[in-house]
Amino acid sequence: MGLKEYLGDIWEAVATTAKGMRITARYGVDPRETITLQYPEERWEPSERFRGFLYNDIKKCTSCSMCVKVCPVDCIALEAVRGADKKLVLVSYEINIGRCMYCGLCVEVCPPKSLTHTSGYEKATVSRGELILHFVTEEAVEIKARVAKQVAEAAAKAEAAKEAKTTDVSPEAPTGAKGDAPSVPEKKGVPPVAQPAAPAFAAGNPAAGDDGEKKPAQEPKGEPAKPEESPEEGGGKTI
Amino acid sequence: MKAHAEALPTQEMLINMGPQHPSTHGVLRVILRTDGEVVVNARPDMGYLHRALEKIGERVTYAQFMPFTDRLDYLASMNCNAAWAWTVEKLAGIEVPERAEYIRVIVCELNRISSHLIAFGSFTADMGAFTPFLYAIRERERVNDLFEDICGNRLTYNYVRIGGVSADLPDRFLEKTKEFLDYFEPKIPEYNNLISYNKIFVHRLANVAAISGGEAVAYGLTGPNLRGSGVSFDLRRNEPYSVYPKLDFDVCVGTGERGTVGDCFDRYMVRINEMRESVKILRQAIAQTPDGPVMAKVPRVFKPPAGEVYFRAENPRGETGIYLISDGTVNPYRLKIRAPSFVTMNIFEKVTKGLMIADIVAVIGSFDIILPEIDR
Amino acid sequence: MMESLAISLVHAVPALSGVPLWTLTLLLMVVVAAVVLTFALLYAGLATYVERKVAGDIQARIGPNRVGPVGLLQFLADGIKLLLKEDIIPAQADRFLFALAPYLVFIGSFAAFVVIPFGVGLIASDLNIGVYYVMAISSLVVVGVMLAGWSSNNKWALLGGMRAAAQIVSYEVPVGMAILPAVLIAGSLSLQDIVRSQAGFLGIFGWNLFHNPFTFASFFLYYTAALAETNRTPFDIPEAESELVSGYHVEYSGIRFAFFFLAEYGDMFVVSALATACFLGGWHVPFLSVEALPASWGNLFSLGVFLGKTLGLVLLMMWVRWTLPRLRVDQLMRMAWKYLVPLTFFNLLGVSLWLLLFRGKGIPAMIASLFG
Amino acid sequence: MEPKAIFEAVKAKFGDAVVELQEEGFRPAFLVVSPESVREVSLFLRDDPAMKFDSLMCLSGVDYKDRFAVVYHLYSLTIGHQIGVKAYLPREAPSLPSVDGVWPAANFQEREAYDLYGIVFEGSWDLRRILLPEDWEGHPLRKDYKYPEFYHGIKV
Repeated sequence: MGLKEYLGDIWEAVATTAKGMRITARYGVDPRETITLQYPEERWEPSERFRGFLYNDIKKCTSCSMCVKVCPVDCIALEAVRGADKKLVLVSYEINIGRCMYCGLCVEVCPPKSLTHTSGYEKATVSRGELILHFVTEEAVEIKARVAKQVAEAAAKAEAAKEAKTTDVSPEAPTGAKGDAPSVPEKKGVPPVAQPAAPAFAAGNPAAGDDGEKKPAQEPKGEPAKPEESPEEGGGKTI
Repeated sequence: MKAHAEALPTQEMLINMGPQHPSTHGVLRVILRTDGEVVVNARPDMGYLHRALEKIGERVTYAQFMPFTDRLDYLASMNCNAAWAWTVEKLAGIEVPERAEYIRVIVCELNRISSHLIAFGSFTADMGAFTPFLYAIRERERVNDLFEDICGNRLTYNYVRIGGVSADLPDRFLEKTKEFLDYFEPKIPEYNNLISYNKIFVHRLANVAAISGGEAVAYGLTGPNLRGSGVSFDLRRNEPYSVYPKLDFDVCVGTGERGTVGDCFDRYMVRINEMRESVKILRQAIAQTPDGPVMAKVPRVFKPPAGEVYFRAENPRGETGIYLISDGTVNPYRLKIRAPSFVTMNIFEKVTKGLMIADIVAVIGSFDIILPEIDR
Repeated sequence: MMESLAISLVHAVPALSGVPLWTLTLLLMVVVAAVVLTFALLYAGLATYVERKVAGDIQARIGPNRVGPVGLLQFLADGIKLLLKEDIIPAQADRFLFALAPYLVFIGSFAAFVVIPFGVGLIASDLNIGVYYVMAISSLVVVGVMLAGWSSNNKWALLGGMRAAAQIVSYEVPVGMAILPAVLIAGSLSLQDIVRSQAGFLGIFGWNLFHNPFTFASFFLYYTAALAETNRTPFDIPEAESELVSGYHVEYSGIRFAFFFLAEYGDMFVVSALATACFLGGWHVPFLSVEALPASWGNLFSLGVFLGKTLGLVLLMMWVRWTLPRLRVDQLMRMAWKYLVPLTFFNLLGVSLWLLLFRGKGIPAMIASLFG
Repeated sequence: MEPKAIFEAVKAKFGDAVVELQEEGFRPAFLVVSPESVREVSLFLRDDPAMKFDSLMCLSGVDYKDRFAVVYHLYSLTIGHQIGVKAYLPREAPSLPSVDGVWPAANFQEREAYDLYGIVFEGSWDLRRILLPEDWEGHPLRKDYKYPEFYHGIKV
C-alpha cells in the first residue's frame, strides 16, 4: 500500500462523509422537508377507494350470502330465514373485522351493492368481542319469531284467501304470499365447521379466536367450502 | 486468525440470532457457531411464519387465493398478485385486455420501486445508518398513496384479478404517477451521495460474501441477487411476459465496481440501479397505456381446464414461480410457490463461512429476503 | 483548592469563623460536587432530547414534541418512566457485578466533569494532572462495560463487552497522542493552564487549533478517536443495535439502563469539553479578553463561551451519528492502528519539532511578530 | 430445444428409465422418468452440451392421490429452453435419489418436499424438516393428512 493510496483512503473517507453530512444537514435545517402528520390532530384523508371497515346496509341486503361464500377467511357470518313472501329475511349479519383482511372480494360480488367499505380505520379495542360488527340490531330470536308468525299468518291468510279472496299482510312483508309457504328457518352459506368458531369468538373466548385466526387453513377441514358450486347463482358479474 | 486460533485454542460459541433480532428481517433464526467474532457456521432455521399457504391454496378457489398472494411477499403484493393472475391465465388461456396488462405493469414496477426502497432502507439501517431508512420510507409512502388511490389498500393490495384488474385507474392516476417519478428520480443520486458511496458503507460491503455467476445459477439465486453476480438474466427480457417486450429497459448487473463481482455491494447497487430502470419502464408504460376494458370475460364460476403449468415472474426479490396443477374443479389441485427468498437462503450457509457477525447482517440485508415468502 | 476557597469564605463571612475549617471544606466539596452532578445530569437529559430532535430534523420527522413546550420535558418523562420500570436482573446473571457495572460506567464518565474548566476559575478541582486524570478516569468506563457484558450472561452482551474493551483500549492510544500536542504547547497537564496558554492574538488565533498545521490535524484526529471512545456511531460497535441487538446493555432495564444511557452522553460532553479546552481555546473568544473581564459576570460569560463550543461539538457528534453507517469490528481496529495511531504519532513528532525549531511560536504569533 | 427432441435424446441415452413425455396440457412438458434414474438423468441434462440445464427453477412434491410425484422444473440460462422432469413414486415409503449434488438449489426445496410430503431424498446433504417444527407429526400437504388436535398440549 503506497503512501498515495493511504492518503487517498483518508481523503475519500473525509470527502464522502462530508458529502453525506451535507445532505443530512440540508434536511436538518429545512423545515419544509418535515413530512410527519401529527396524527390525532391532523388526519389524512382516505382516498375514494379506501378499504376500511365493511358496512352492510341491511335495508338493501338480499341475504344472498354471496359475500359469505367469496370470503377467503370466513369472517362474515350470515343467517337468514325464508319470509312469508319467500324472500330471505336477514336474521343476523356479523363481520369479524379482527379476521377480515380487507381484500374487498365481498364488496365486489355483492349483487345489490349493499356491502361497502367505509373509510373507517380506527378500531382499537381491548376485547376481541368488540371486533365483531353486528348489522342487525334486532334480536335474532325476535326476528325469527316474527317471521315465523308472519309466515303462519300468511299461510292462514292464504288459507282464508282461498275462501274469502282477501289479503292483508303486515308492512314488513308487503307482498302477499300466495300458495303454501312452509317456511323453515335455514342457515346459509356459512361453512359448517367455521360456524361454531364465531359464537365462541363473540363470547369473548380469546383462545378459540386465536386458533381460528392463526390457522385459517385448518378451519374448514372436513368439508371445504366450495362456494361456487352451490345451486344458486345470482348476479352476472365476473370475479 | 487461523494461526492464532491454533496457538491458543478457543471455544466455539453457539449463538441464536433471531427469531427476534432487529436485522433478520422478520422471524428468521440463524444458528451461529462463532469463534469470537468470526462465524464458523451460520445455519438458517426458518418456518416461524409458516401459514401453509399452499395448503390453503388447495382449499380456496382460484379467485379467492388472490388475497393470499398479498401475504406472500408483502412488500411486493402487486407483483405477487400479478404473478398469480398470469399463472392462472396461462393455465386457462385467458386473453387479458391490453389496458389491463399495462396497468399491471405500471403497478408492478411501482411496487418494485417501493420494495427496493425498503430493501435499500433496511439494508442501510442494518449497516448502522438509520437516516436513509427514513428517507426510503418517505418515498415509499408516496407509492402507497398511489396504490391507495388505485385499490384502497396500502400494503396488501389485492388489486389484480384473474383476467384483468379489479378496477380501472382512478382519475389523474397516471399524472400523479408521473409527478411521483419526477419527484423520485433525483432522489436516487442523493441516496448514492448520502450512503452508497460512503467510504464506510463501501468498506462494509465490498468483497463480502462474493458469489460467482456460476455459483449463483447453481444455487438458484434469482433476480437482483443473480444479476449482482454479473449474470445478465432478467425474466422480463429473457422470458418476456405481459407487455414487457414493448418496453425498453436495461438489465442491471453487478460490475464489481468496488470489490469483487457478486459481493454485497454489487447486489445493493443492482437494486439502486433497478429503481432507475423501473422509472424508465414506468415512463414508457404511462405513455403507451391504451384505452379499453380492464377485465376479460371470465366466468364467475371459474373452472380452468385440467393441466399443469409453471409460470415465473420477475419480482423484486427474484423469480416467483408458481407451479399450478388443476384438476378441472374450482379449487387448485396443487399449488407450489417457488419463493425467491426461500431458494436464496440455500446459499446462505455457504457464503457466510468465515465472515464476521456484522457481515451476517450485511449478507441477510443484501439478499433482501422476506420471511413470509420463505416460510409461506 | 477547596481549602483556600473555604478560607476566603471565612474571610468574607466572619460569622463562619466559629466553624472548623475542615467542616467548611467538606461542605464546600459536597456543594460543588452536587452542582457539577446536577449540571451533568441536566445536560445529559437535555442532550437526549436534543439528540432526538436532531435525529428528527435530519430524518424529515419532528421528534419529541408532546411533553412540555416543543417537547422539552420529554427527558423528564423518559427519566420518570425509566425510574418506574421494573428492574430486571436475569436469573443466570452475576447479580453483584450486574448491579455494579452501571455505576462504574456512570462514575467513569461523570467523574471526569470534575476537572473540566468551565470558565475562568469555574472548575471543581484544578488538578495539575487534569488531562491525565480524564484519560485515566474515563478508562474506568471500559471496566464497567466489560463487567456489564460479562455479568449479563448473555452472549450478545458478552460480545458487546469484548468489543467495547478492545475498542476503548485501542482508541486510548490515539486519543492520548492526539491530545499531547496541546500539553506540549502549554507545558502543563492542567486543563486550566492549557486553556490559559491559548489566550493569544485576537483570541481566535491563540487557539491551539491554529497554532500550526500539526495541531490543526491533531484536533480532527482527536475528535475522531474520541468519537470512537464514546462508542458513538460510526464507532458504536459495542452497542451495534442491528448486530448485537443492544450489545452490553441488552439485559439492562429501568434505572440501570438509564445509567448507561446518561454515561454515554456524559462521555460525549467530556470528550467535547476536552477538545474545546485543548484545541478550541476553551473560553477564549475573538476580540475579547475574557480573563480581563470583571469576575462577577466575566466568569459566567466564559462559562457560556465554553459551553457553547462544547455543545457545538456534541451537536456535531449527533449530526455524524445520523449520517454515517457503522464500521465493522476489524475495520475499527484497522482504523485505530493503521490510520489513527501512526497519524497521531506523526503529528506529535511534527508538533515537537515545530516547537523546537520555532521556540514554541505558532503561526499566528509569527505573523503577528512580522507586523511588529 | 423442443421437449420432443429432449425426450428423444434422453430416451436414447437412458432407455427404459424414461417412461413418457407428458405434453398435452403441461406447460412446460414433462419427461417422466423412473425415480431411481433421476440423478443420472439430471446429470445428463445439466452437462450435455445440447441441454445445459444449469438452473433448477423449482422442485415440488405432488400428491396425485394414488401416487406421489417429484417435479423438477429446469431451465437453461445459456440456451434458454426449459423442461420439466417428473418422477412418480409409490405412496408407501416414497424415496428417490437427491439431486442437490447436481443443482445445489435443490437442497432446501428437497427439504421442503420431505417436510410437507414425507418424500425421502437419498443422499441428501441435510434432510431435515425445514418449515415445520422438528417434532411435527405427519406431512401436511398430503391429501390424506389428518389435522392434529393438539401440539405439545396446545389446541391447534
